[in-house]
Amino acid sequence: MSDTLLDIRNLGIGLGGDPAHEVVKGLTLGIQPGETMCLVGESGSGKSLTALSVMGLLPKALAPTRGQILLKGEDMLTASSKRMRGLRATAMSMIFQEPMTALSPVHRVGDQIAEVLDAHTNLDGKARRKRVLEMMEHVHLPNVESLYYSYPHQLSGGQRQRIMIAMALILRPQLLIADEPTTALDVTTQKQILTLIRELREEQGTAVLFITHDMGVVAEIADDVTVLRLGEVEETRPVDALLRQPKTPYSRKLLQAVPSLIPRPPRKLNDRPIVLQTTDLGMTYESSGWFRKGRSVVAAKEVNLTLRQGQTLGIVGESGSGKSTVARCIVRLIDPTTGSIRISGTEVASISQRALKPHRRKVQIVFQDPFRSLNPRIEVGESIIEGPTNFGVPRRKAMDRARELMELVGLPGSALDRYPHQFSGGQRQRIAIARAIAMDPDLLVADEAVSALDVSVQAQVLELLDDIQKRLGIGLLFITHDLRVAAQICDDVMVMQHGKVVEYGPAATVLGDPKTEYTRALIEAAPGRDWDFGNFRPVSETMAAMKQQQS
Amino acid sequence: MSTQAAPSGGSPSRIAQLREIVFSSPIVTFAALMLLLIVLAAIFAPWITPYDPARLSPGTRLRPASDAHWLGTDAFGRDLFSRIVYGTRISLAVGIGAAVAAVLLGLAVGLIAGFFRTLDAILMRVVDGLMAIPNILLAIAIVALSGASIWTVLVAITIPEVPRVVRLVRSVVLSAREEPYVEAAIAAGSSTWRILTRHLLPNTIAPLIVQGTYICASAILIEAILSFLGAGISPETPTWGNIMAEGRIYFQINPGIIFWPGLVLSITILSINLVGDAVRDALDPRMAKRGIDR
Amino acid sequence: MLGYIVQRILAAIPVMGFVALFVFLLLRLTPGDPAAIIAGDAATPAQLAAIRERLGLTDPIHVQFINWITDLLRGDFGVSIISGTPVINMIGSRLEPTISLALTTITLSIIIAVPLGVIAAWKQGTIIDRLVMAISVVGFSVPIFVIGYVMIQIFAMQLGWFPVQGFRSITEGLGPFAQRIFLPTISLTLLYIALIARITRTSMLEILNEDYVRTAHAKGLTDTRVLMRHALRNCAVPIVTVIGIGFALIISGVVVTESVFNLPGIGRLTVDAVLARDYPVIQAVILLASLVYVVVNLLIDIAYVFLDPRIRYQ
Amino acid sequence: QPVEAQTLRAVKHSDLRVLDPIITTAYMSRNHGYMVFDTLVALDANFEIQPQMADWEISDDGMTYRFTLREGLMFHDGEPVRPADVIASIRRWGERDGMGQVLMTYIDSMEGDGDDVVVINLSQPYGLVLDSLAKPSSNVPFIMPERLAETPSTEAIPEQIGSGPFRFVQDEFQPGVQAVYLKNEDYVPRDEPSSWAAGGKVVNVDRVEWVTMADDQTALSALMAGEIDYWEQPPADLLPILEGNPEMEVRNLNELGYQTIGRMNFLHPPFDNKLIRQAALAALNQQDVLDAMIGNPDLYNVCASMFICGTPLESDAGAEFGTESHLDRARELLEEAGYDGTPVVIMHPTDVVTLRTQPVVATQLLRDAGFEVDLQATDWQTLVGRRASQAPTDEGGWNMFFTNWVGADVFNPLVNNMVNGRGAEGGWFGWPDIPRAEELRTAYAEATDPEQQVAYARELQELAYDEVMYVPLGEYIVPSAWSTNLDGVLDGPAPFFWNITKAE
Ligand SMILES: Nc1ncnc2c1ncn2[C@@H]1O[C@H](COP(=O)(O)OP(=O)(O)OP(=O)(O)O)[C@@H](O)[C@H]1O
Ligand SMILES: Nc1ncnc2c1ncn2[C@@H]1O[C@H](COP(=O)(O)OP(=O)(O)OP(=O)(O)O)[C@@H](O)[C@H]1O
Ligand SMILES: [Mg+2]
Ligand SMILES: [Mg+2]
Repeated sequence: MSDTLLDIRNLGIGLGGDPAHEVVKGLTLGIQPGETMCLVGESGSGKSLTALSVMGLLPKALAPTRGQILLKGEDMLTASSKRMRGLRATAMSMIFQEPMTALSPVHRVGDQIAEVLDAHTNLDGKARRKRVLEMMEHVHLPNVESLYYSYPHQLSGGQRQRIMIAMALILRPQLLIADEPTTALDVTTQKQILTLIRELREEQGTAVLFITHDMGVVAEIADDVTVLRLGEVEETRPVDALLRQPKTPYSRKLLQAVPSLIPRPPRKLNDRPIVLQTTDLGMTYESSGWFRKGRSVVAAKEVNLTLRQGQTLGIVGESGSGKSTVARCIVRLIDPTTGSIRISGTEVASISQRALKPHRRKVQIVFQDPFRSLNPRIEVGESIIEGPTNFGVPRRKAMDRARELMELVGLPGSALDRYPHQFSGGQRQRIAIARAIAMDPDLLVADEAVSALDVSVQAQVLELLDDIQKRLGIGLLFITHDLRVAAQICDDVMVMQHGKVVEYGPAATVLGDPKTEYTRALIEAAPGRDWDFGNFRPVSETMAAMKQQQS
Repeated sequence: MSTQAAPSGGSPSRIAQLREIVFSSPIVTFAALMLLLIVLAAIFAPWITPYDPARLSPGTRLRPASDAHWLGTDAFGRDLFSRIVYGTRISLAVGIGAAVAAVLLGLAVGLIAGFFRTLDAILMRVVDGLMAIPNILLAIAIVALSGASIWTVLVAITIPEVPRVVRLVRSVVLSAREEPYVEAAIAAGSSTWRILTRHLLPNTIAPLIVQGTYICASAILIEAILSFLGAGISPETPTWGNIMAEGRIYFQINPGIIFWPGLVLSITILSINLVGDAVRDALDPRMAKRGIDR
Repeated sequence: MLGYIVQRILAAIPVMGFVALFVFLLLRLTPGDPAAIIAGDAATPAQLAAIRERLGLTDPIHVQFINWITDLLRGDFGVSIISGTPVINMIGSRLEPTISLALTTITLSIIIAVPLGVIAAWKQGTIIDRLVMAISVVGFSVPIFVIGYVMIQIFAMQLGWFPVQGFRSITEGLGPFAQRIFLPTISLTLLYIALIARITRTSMLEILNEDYVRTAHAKGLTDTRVLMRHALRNCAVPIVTVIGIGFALIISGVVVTESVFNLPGIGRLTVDAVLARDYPVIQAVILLASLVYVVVNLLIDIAYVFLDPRIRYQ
Repeated sequence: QPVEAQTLRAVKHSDLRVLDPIITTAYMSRNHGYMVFDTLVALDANFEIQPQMADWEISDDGMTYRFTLREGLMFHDGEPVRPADVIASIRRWGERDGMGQVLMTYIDSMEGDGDDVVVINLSQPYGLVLDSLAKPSSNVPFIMPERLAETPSTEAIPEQIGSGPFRFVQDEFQPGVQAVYLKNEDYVPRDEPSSWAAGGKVVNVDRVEWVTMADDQTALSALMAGEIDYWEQPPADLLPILEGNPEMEVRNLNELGYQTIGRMNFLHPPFDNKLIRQAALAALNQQDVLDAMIGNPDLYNVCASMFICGTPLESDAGAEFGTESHLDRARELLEEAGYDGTPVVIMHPTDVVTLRTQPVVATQLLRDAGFEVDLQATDWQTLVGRRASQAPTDEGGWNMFFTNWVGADVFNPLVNNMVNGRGAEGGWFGWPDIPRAEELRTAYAEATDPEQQVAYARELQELAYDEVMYVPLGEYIVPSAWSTNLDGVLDGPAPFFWNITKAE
């Protein structure tokens, strides 16, 4: 293993450097030059910490307890901080998950890249600028001359991530660490970034340590994969071998949890009553000032949809296409500017908040962010009964019901008196669902309700929603940008772009046989779409099998 | 579907929380102890002090510290120690009173301004106006307006502080009302009152504690400055501020008259700030998260 | 940008209007009688009434208010009731000491406090942090006049390095100016150091948790560079806010300092005017102070735009 | 200013605000008047009246006074002093000043005779014509140009043009900061040595600056550091520090000193009852007040006389309970009066150092005697406004306040405002309505025989004590301090700045 670029041996990371409280427990891992190693595993398994310890950037609360991290034979754990500074950006670089926050908001992006050159080379200002511009072009940024002087907030998420990549690669380090670099981006952008990283690796021969929990991404770019669980390595395999024959049960489970892109067959629901119908729903955001002309954004336009009891309607589309706007109009968190919304036959689009109150219980919403959608200062039980008690259910009765609901969503009823921070993200999202169904709604709106969860937890929550829908027969309006998820649970799918509906119909039709260019592009951008993870084989083989079955 | 057990451990009791705050560092412990002592001194002033703090004795004025008068006497021959101990009462009352009053008033107005956008514009103009008037000048004018009693001094100190609290609360409310859990509460049909009190109000508590300790400390100081400028509480009623203000011309003859109340004042303000910061840290969600991981 | 400034200035009009009305009413409702000050101790009620009549104090309040406002809009601030000096001259001659003191104080406290706050945040939880905070809180908790007396006693009387009191215009030479402004600046600075160091520390603590600070480290930058260029630059907004408000409120802060060091500034003028019920002077000074406040706020908001490109005029 | 210009820097007891010594009785304005203006005649250190701007002759029947202006008198604008200026000045003063008002009622006519003679004809004999014109303290009949003297007496004069030994520098005047005077090079002093306001006013410095210092502590340090030369009224407690310093001279310049007094409101309960007033008188004592206020026994004097101890009118008539506390007597009187516990509202000005001790001491003594006392802290200006209110206490009125007078302002029945018995219409704050007091004052004024004057004064004082028109709480002196490089600092009822030399 003499040519191993990065050799992590028996690495332990403990809270306060305490071997008794290890978070990463004896991890061993090697990357050859030019190779892409994917690090997968559920949230909290120690992926990021491993990466940070290579860079010598562990949070203060944590410290290595044992082992070695050898970069070209030099131990990073014992190197002086001066030496570490010298190695960063020159020998190893890192891209972080959140392109929104990883760049300093008050410095021009070009300068932020140039700073790397300033710190590590003797180039003068002009030469620096030239190098930066070259690099920016290299990562396919448009109008680099003017982009150089932009601030991060003026760039899209994908552009920012490119800036990060340019910054990481400008000194051509042998090792690039990418910690979930695309999780926050929408599919189309994600695809571009993945292509870029692959390209650069091929050109510069950089070794990549790629952290993700998205199996689609793994299928797309990995040479080798390391599966991590609770701080320990489950297995390290070449990608194809792993996807086809996972050795450990955990890896199997992880792969099985990935939703399939193949749409579910539609259910027969046409005879059920309609719970939600919108006609020509439109929303225009006006920002007005006393002294200035307002700016207006048409966020939704002429949205017509119908949702029946027990049915699931998915709304998909890239970021900013107006999905949330539609959802918020339906729940009347904002007032639509045009059109009508009928909930179980009652028009609610323009009635006053007071008149609206009785209808509130019929429509409930679950938000994307499990960390912010529960009030951190209130016991979860109180959060769940808030709605019912508002509608006159006696406290005690509401509490009993809340206990049942907790069990329904797979949590112990005794956990009602705990605070949100005492639950994991997936558990919190389940509590949020329990809160929503505590109102016995006819309609449940889930706005990116599973996007923030890792695959295994996501699978649990999706299953739960399905289960609840079956039991209670509620209509589900499911908003997502993940086509896999849409394919798995939706009867109908609606595709939105720039506030308009571009395609609307049964899931099998829309996703299986897209009519518009836009939908097609969306589907093509889904990473690993050639792979049917749950069945450990490529989609082509599954299709063939299905054909066989049918015939 | 797997039924994961939720992590164990109920919420820590209030007392445990308090204990954790107090013992979070030796300095905070010391500060809390000092505050306790000072509050006790205020409550038990009549039992601690050897003399009536108002009793004049012009014959024995400006005496240095002695066995009879532990810290000496002031220009009226009154016992300095007794006056400082009694002064604790008014000074603390002014500090705490101003903090509580400013926080409550500011909270009410700030919640309203933050939540009801229609009232916001008007309220904010008034608040801006009040904020623009220099606070000491406003205080002097108010004291001159209605005579210097503890109440007017309190009002005079409180009014200029209110706008700052309003702004703080308003900004917290403005950002908190965008939180998904507030929207969820709206979707659950909760009344405006309920949303204000249950969901928005608690968010303001941590910053308000910091602001409150700041107001408390600065009120005690402003009272001293008002006394210095001759617009404070009647010198008949001892406060740390007016003891110092009265004693200032004896600075070179009997420096104790300024030194001792100044020392107590500084220790109090220091302690209030330290304890306030510790409470804030304990309430800060980020800090709290760190606590969980531990 | 220009449009924004104009808009902000227009928005300040109702604020100033409120201040003007509020101050006017407050003063007129305040007991006290400038006539009595003019006439002295032995005046009889009839003499007082005659003087009051002369000063226009017997007019109905709204008439007085309208008179004052119309004069004001014409640029006429009136004359002092007591000394007959034009208010504009009185304020004019008092501006320099106050502005000098304010500027030196703010400058010095920024120079001292910001690094202190940065160090405290960087070394959070250590002895250095506690020490810095303790020092700054002590600065905040000792009344200014005590600090002033002690300074005079030590540096002017014992050591003889500085004059006790007084003010020299900077036009009379930097030496005499600096000599006299030094002690007042130091005693006022302690308070501002406390304020600014604390806010710097708090904001820095928040910023140091940000992702881009980690990014900066990942670039291989030195700690100092990360601290000063990335972290500090990013918390400029809250720090500038506190500094700005501190500056706007310095009128209150200088009152005591001006008394102790006998600086002929605005603060002292105002207190004298309040105690003498010299209405035109008080009104003008408070309006001026509010104007300073409004202008400083405007400047702060404009500074925001330069400090934080995300902020746009709204 | 030339480099060698000798400048005398003085810290005064207060700041100069009103630049018209006639419109106000403020002592700072009076002091300012002495710098800029001159007087016809003046009182010397022996209470003798001496010529200053003019010599005089009295006709045998005592009904005609001829004042002959001395040579070389010139206003600062270069105009000579004419009889018309004198007459206009006396008239204006006569409208404002208490003693002047009385004088005017006896004057039949005033007219000029030639360029340098003023003739005053009386309508009936009056013994205090010269005493009035030589009045040393507020309001002093200063002589100003006719055009200024024609300003209505409710309005301040627009310019500071006098014929006095100093010129006022208007440009450098900053109210609350400083007032600046330059030596009047054209002033021709009299030949006699100076004594009080009389004699030659020889100016030896080029420039006098009156500096205001808001803080006594600062003034003390500044004086010791040599940044100022003269401090008019150091607080008594700081004197030992100055006395202990060999470079400082501390001396009392005003022998008449000051009288501190308490005044009750005769219009409202409880002090509308004579017995209760007497009870208060009995409860109060001078010693405690003076101890708390001054401290050093060398600087105060327990004195029962309302008209100042050491003057011709000194007496202890009626002062049986005047200077010491007689608490038993006070309680008896309260019992007898049926005092019902109506609280006594005492106004307490906390911003004036020399006035904030008396109310505190009085409160305690009154409480000891069984009074209910409501001590209300205010600032001096509020007090000044409020004491003019004749309303009951719950409507903004008051029961008692304290103030100090310069000896020269109380040392005879005419100047002493507190023995004025004209009641709510013409009386001084407190408004005792005691016609007999007015009769005695007129009798005093009209008496030409000093012994008779003394007798009337005695009787008036007896009456005033019986009615408790006011409570004299003792006399004190306020020494001034200056650096030893000053020489020739004059005694006087007001601080004078001529005759002083400054060594470099
Ligand atoms: N600053 C910290 N202080 C204490 N514990 C931490 C800290 N950061 C991470 N941990 C703990 O270390 C463990 C591993 O964290 P890590 O961030 O490496 O997970 P991850 O695999 O990257 O998960 P994710 O997919 O959610 O990013 C977690 O249990 C986490 O709670
Ligand atoms: N409060 C608002 N004021 C002004 N414009 C808004 C507001 N909220 C959203 N928009 C704009 O409306 C458009 C649609 O936003 P919306 O949040 O509905 O998109 P989305 O499809 O939910 O995107 P994402 O997938 O990122 O959540 C966007 O261009 C957005 O910038
Ligand atoms: Mg991670
Ligand atoms: Mg959305």
